[in-house]
Amino acid sequence: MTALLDVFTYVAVGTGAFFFLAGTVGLLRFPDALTRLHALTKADNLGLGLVVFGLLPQVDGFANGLKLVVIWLLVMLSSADAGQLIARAERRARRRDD
Amino acid sequence: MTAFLLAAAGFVLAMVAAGLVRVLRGPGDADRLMAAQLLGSGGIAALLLGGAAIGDGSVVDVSLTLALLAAFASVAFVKFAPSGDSP
Amino acid sequence: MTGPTLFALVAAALVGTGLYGFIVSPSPLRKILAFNVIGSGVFLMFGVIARRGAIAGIGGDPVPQALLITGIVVAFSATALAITVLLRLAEEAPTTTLEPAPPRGAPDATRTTS
Amino acid sequence: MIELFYAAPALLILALGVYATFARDAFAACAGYLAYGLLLTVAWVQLGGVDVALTEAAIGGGLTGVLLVRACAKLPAKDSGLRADGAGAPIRWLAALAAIGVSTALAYAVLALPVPAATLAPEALANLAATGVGNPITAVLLAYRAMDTMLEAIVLLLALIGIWSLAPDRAWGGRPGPGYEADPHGILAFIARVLPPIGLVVGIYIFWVGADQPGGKFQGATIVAAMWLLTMMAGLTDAPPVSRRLLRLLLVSGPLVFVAIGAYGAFAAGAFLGYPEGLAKPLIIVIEIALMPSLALTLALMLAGAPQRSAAT
Repeated sequence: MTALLDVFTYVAVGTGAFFFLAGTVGLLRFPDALTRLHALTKADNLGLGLVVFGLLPQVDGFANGLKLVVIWLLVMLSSADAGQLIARAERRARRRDD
Repeated sequence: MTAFLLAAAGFVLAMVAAGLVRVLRGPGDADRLMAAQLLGSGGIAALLLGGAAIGDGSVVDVSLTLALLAAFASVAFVKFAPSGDSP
Repeated sequence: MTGPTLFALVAAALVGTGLYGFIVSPSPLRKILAFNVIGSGVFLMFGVIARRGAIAGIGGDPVPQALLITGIVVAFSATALAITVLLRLAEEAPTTTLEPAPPRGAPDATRTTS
Repeated sequence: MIELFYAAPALLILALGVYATFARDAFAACAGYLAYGLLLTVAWVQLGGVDVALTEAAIGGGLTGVLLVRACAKLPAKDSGLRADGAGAPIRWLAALAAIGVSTALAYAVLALPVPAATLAPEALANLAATGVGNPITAVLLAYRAMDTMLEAIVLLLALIGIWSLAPDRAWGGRPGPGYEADPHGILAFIARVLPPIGLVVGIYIFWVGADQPGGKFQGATIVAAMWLLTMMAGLTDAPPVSRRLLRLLLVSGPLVFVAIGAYGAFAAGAFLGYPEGLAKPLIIVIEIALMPSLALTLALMLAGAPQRSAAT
């Protein structure tokens, strides 16, 4: 059972790390701010989400697991909001430039 | 397991470091904000991985604080950014 | 090289960086920022010293660590006061930069050259 | 890879410190400083200072970053940008020389530190049982070196008085800040409604676990202060007029309780801030509970700044 959970951790954390890679590559390579924002939210939500998911079997106690999930939810909440706010600021800036 | 978790933390930090090039280069304020955002979630992920690796449960509390304050800071940064809402 | 030693060298470099920026920057806001960089360099160095005092079962010497917490909070309050002074100055004065004003005796000369 | 975990933050911190100091654009420098604070948090965990990491996460990155970016927004760009012609060449050379000299001396001093390192950790742990708290850092802050913490609370209060005293005459006793407005159905208002309840719980939790685990009143109070400021920025609440009596009472109550317990110690335990045997833990908890709201208010109002509007508005 423990070995199975460890495999789960390896896979989930590894996939999460991959999404951080994807987010960074997108942030660096995509052509404009709005597409870069798209790449960033993948790293935020999926990358951190999978890392949290993978760590769940490794923490002891229900409270610590709950805290991990709360962290993920908080980051999703704030990144979704910040993403909207950043996109709106970008749109305003573009309208001003036109 | 410990080595794997530490390596994963190091990898995420390295990714974040690469993403920071956006903070340095810009060109727009939006890009700088995004890179700071990526650093927030990447930093939290690295802390969680490192904390699990060294077996220190209280690192989770640091991540929790970081998640809240990063949310506050990113909202404030967008609000006060030159291209954002006028304060 | 061990991790703490690397951090100590980085801290020493940060103090130097901040000091240089603090002296040459003409903008008070940037001086405050540079001062915070100096401060965090000092804190980091003190943190390395705390780490060196670690014994079994405890991550570092708690006395310097407690002083660090006090230091970070006091540095914040000093920064907040400095920023408020700066913002008030900006309300009253046409500019807040500390660049030397043009020589008083020859205002016309500077005007024609610019 | 494991070395990377240690080396990456150290080098990144250096790069961001340099960037925050030398970036042309002031807003970029502030964004760099925010990132810098986040990375310092990671560094503190690696250096075994989880309590310090909490403080850095809350204050160093969060509050200071917001303070700087708010100043950035209010100052004209030409005042805060860096220009190549800022200082003359001789001054630059002298400054560079001074900076390199200081850095070299510090690096030398650190490398020459004695081995084994001097430490007070065994003493701190040996007397931990007498204080009744489980976190040695809390024991240092509130028992061994309680005087520092008391003076710190007073320093914060003095800084706030200094900030308030910068108000123009017409606004004296009025409300700090410009009175932010935002769309009441917008995203800012949404997050300012959802986040603060969670933040309040987390803040009080961090405060409460401080007795036995990393955490404490400063960190908890900072989280609570940030949540209050968030509702202010979204226009949901307004900063109170600084002349309000209840506000002033709350601000001084924490330090006053601290001083009063110190004086009681002088009478009951033979030394100012000494705790009578067996009463240490309850008295520490009373001080912490009294300080928490005072600190949260002080930190939030420091960030709100000098009063700008008369109390009537």
